[in-house]
Amino acid sequence: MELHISILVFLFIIPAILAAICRDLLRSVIALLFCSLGLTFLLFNLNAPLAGVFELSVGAGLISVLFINAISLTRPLSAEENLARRKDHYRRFIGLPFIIIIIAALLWFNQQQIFGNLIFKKTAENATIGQILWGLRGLDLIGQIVILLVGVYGIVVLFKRGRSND
Amino acid sequence: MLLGFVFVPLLGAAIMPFVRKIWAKGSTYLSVVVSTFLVVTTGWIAYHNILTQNSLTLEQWIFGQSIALKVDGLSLVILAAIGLVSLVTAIYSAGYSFHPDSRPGFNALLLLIVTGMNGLVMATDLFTLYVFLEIVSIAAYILISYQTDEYGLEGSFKYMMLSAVATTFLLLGTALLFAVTGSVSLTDLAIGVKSGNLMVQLGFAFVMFAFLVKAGMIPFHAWLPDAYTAAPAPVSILLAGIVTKVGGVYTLMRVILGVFGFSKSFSAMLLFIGAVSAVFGAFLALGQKDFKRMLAFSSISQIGYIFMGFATGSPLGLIGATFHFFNHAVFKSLLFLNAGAVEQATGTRKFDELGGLASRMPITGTTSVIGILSTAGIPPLAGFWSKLIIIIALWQTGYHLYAMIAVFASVVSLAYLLTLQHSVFFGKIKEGLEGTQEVAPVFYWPAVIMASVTIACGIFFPIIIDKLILPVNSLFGLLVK
Amino acid sequence: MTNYFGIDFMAVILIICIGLYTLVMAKNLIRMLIGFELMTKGVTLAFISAGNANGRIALSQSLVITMIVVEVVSIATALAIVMLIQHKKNSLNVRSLTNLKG
Amino acid sequence: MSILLLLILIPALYGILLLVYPSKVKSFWEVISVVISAYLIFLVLNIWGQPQNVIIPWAGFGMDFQLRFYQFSQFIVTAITVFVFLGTLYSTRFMLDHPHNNQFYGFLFLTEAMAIGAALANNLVIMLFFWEALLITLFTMINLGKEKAFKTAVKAFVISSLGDLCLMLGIGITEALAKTLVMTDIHLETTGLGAVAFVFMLIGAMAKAGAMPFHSWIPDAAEDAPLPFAAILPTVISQLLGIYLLARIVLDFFTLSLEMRLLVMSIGAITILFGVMMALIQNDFKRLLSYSAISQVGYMLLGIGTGIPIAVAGGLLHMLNHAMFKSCLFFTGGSLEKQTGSTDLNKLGGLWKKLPVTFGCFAVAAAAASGIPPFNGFVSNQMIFEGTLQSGYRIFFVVAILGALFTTAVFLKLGHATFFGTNQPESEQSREAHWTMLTPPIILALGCIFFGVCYAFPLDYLIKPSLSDSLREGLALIHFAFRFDQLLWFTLFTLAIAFINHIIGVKLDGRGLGAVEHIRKAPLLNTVYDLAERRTFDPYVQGKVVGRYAALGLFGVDRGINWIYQEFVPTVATFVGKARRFHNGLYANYLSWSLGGFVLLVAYYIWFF
Repeated sequence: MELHISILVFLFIIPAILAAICRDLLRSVIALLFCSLGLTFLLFNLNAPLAGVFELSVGAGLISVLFINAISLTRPLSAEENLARRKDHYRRFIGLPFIIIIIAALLWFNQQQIFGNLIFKKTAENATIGQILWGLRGLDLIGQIVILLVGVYGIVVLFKRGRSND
Repeated sequence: MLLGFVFVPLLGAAIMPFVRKIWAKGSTYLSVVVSTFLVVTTGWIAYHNILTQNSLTLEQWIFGQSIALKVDGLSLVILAAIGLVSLVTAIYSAGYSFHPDSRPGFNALLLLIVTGMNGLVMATDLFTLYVFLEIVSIAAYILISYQTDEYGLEGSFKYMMLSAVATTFLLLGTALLFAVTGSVSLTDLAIGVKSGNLMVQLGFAFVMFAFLVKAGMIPFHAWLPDAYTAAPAPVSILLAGIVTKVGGVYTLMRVILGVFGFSKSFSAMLLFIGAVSAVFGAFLALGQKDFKRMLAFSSISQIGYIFMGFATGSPLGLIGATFHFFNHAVFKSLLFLNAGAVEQATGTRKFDELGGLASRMPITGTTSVIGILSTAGIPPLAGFWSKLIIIIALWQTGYHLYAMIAVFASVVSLAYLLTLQHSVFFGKIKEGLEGTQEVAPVFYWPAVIMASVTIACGIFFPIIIDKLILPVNSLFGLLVK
Repeated sequence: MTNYFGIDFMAVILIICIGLYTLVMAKNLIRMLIGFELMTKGVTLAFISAGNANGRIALSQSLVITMIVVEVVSIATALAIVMLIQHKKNSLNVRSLTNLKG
Repeated sequence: MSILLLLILIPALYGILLLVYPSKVKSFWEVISVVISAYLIFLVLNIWGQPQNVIIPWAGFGMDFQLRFYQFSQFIVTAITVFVFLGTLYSTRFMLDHPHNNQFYGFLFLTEAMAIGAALANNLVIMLFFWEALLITLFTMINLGKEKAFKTAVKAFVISSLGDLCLMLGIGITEALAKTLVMTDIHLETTGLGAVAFVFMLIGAMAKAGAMPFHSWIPDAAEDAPLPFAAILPTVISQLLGIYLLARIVLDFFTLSLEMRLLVMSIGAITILFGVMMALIQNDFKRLLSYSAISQVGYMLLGIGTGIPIAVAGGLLHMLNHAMFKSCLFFTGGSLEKQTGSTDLNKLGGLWKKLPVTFGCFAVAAAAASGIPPFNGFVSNQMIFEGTLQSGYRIFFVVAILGALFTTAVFLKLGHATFFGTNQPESEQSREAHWTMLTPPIILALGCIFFGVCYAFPLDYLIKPSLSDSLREGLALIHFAFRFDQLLWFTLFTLAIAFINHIIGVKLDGRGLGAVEHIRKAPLLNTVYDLAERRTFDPYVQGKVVGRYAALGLFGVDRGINWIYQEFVPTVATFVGKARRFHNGLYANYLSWSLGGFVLLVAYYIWFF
């Protein structure tokens, strides 16, 4: 079981590192997608199927589409620029894996001190997500409506202005 | 009743596209009407509650326990400030030269940001606080980049990415506290965090970090001058006047009062950060050459004051902090109104290119003098009283060094504000500005409103303290630690 | 039910470190947004593992759902702003965003 | 809403309305002003004799908004409203051509509001608030006058604010001693700190009333400020308030020791002599009147300072009488100024035929001022003389009598020079003034006669109720009348001497104006006068001289401050300019700061854990 979850965590972390390091943005986004998939498995494993599904459809699906859309709309680099930036990029990100490994090692060996004596207040819960979402977190739902309105108005306005400036 | 604070602006924003179809100019009127409604309702609640019961705490549940809203003395003061600043912003924006197509959008976003702030102020739950904080922040990013010019986009992007880090840590802290206590509502958290283990400490540090970034304290401040400077004039009024203060200062106050309580280590830390911000903010402002940028650094310095007063943890300190919050909202938006008017009239904000405008723009000049004197803390204007209360509170709680630092920062504030006044309004009129005229009434009336509020608050400060700010005191009953 | 909180939380810390590293080091604005997205994923995991640890998995799921919606809107807004920056400056380099300073 | 609040709010709001009125006001607003000021009189009379209190919680710490309407304050408030009404009526014509007459009316009504507030206040802080507000209106109203007015306004402001500062100190000490700010609850002894508090408050009251040595702005203001201001502000409203406060201090707040009484009386005596001697040599109608007003303040101080019932009553009665005849005199002076274009006595003369009504009013008021029976000044003068005799210090009686002698001489000179003698070419064309400018002096002159003949009326209905019980009992025993005793003969004798002196003077010099030249040239006096004309006795001028030396001493300090501005601030600014470079616009930079702060924050909390 311990091994099982460790593999899932690796499936989550490795794509994340790749997403940061990959020089090609498109590949980064695909790595992000895989990271999202890893997260989905983790969530399923943690008894949160609904959140997992949501993460899969929105986090992996919608956001990747948004990113790919944005990347395709922005100007691709020319060949020389590509070459010039490659070295620079790897020089900057080469440290990341090492730093991650060091932090991971530090956390792993101090696991007992940090997480060993945690006490959680166990609460028995017998409501479903639906009941909680509608019965207790109504203000959050209102917030979601408001934020969607903000997003819609904002993006519409920004793009209309962005175009009309030409 | 309280739901109106969220739903009325939300409805206003929702019908904005239809209003625009029917009546092109209606959008501005709609947002003016809605924000007037907010001001009036706040005033009515304050008046009503003072008359009927002595406590100002109002709680409301709708749909069973689905929606919980709570207003107490502190929230009421902030609600009043929100209504006031959004009102003047709405009036000011009526004259601002937006692209005609984007004016309804601006008003809709203004109403939505007000919705977000009102919800934020009345939230009883750390996660809801986050949701509304995000509403406010996203609307603010869009509004800053509203003119889609280079500066606006740049300021907006920096603000966004630093805020993103802050929200991440806010969520992380919330998750930690949630793990330990099993709930996210402020009252449950307050019971749960008493165990005081490492997770709680970490969660507290994360939440603190998030709010300090949102409030723009040194060294987390770097986004603030950029965002304030780059925003279009009406947005910078709103942003500097209320948005970042509600997003950072109020939330921090609420979390400390509602959940964590004051501890020695917390007070020492916040006092230190507050003092550093107050002094360095003032010094940094001293070297600025741009109207809005100087005001932005001044804002950092003033928030340092608010935090110093708050950090004392004494009733007097909290009163001072709340009052200074309100005053800051009023006089800082007043100064940004003036900055906007000067930019409107002359087309520049650089001190090198401005000078002697007082003779050409008498109303703007006069109101700016009032704003500056209030900021610097000159009696009998409102800023003086709140600063005085904060300094007294610092002295009484035994932080004598910090009290002296506060006085010192106040002197530096006076220096840079006089520099501002001197280089923009007084002295000889600069070449090329001879033809400058007073801006249109729609630009100076908001400034006149704010200036009279400042004067009135200064003169009637005992009544305000007695009726509006003192109820904050009742919060201290809730404090356990 | 085993308590995975420790190992999950280590993953959260790691992924947030990756995200922060990306934010500091990246030149490309879109890559910065990817870093931000990574941090959000870490937070999602933190919420669910917290809910798993204290037995309130339903509440934590409902929080995560709200959070994902909010984050989608913010990432969409951010992408819009990034694309407008690209449109104006013809560059996605964050080092070129230095008009505001001093 | 309480009528007391209305009394303050109506004139205040109306004053503000006039101030924001964009241009000079025309007849419509003037009529409204007159009506409002008359309405205020009506309001006061409406609640006449019904004591009432208003308490509105205000700042805490004992600073409540407390007003008290009772016998004493009602009579002060009535007087204020009546005089403002007369002043407004007078100004309708007089101020018609003034380019900023809206400001004049505005400040006049604000003054009225503040004066009523100060008189009604039952809390020292509230009183101080109104008192300070009066300082501002004083400054602005003087400023409306001629070109030199600004200098005078500054002078008035400085001197009055010095007095107010002392008052503030006195109130502070009083609060510390009495542990209350409510005026009715303060009862202190003048020993130790109490004496200090008393002296400070006394200075505050005297500065408002214009006694020596706080007098020197009044003549200048009378000359430079608009005349209705001179007619009702320094000589009437300020004096009413100052003497009111003085009476409260001396009679209510403090139980005076003998030394303090002597102090008050001495100041009064010096003021009498100095004021009247200075009045004697003035050659300007308004300056002369204001010096005379200063000297009359001395009588009130002397009367109240004795603490003997009849003299206290006399002092208060004299306050009222003086307000009447002095503003009447100023009004006639205003008519002269308006009709002849000048108030310089050298340019006036023989006007009684041309301005008969004005002359009549002048004659009555001047007679009242000189203490000639049966006018009102005579009654109060007699009461004060009687009191000084009873006090046992004959010297004060002598001074008072001397003062009366010279006062008579002054007014004989003034009347002679203005209305008799030869016509001067400058005033050939003058005619009688407009009726609005005649009505106020006529009313006041009639009042002078009425109060003189029926002197029992003001005494019974105004003065006696205002006094504390013990004083009232003392007063009840004295049934004042025209007793043909030594005192009356003495007074009449004095008056006779004054007349003889005048006749001799005119004989010697040949004109009315020169009637007192022989006194001016008297051996010892001429040196004193020369010094006085060089303003040696003006503390403001002397203060400026001292200030110059002090400034030299402060030069070093000033250099230091200058150094801060010239050297230190630019250095700091350069340093800050360097710091500005840290804000280089790079996002990564900013994020690293924040993360550094974050690490410190977390480390701090884990450390404390």
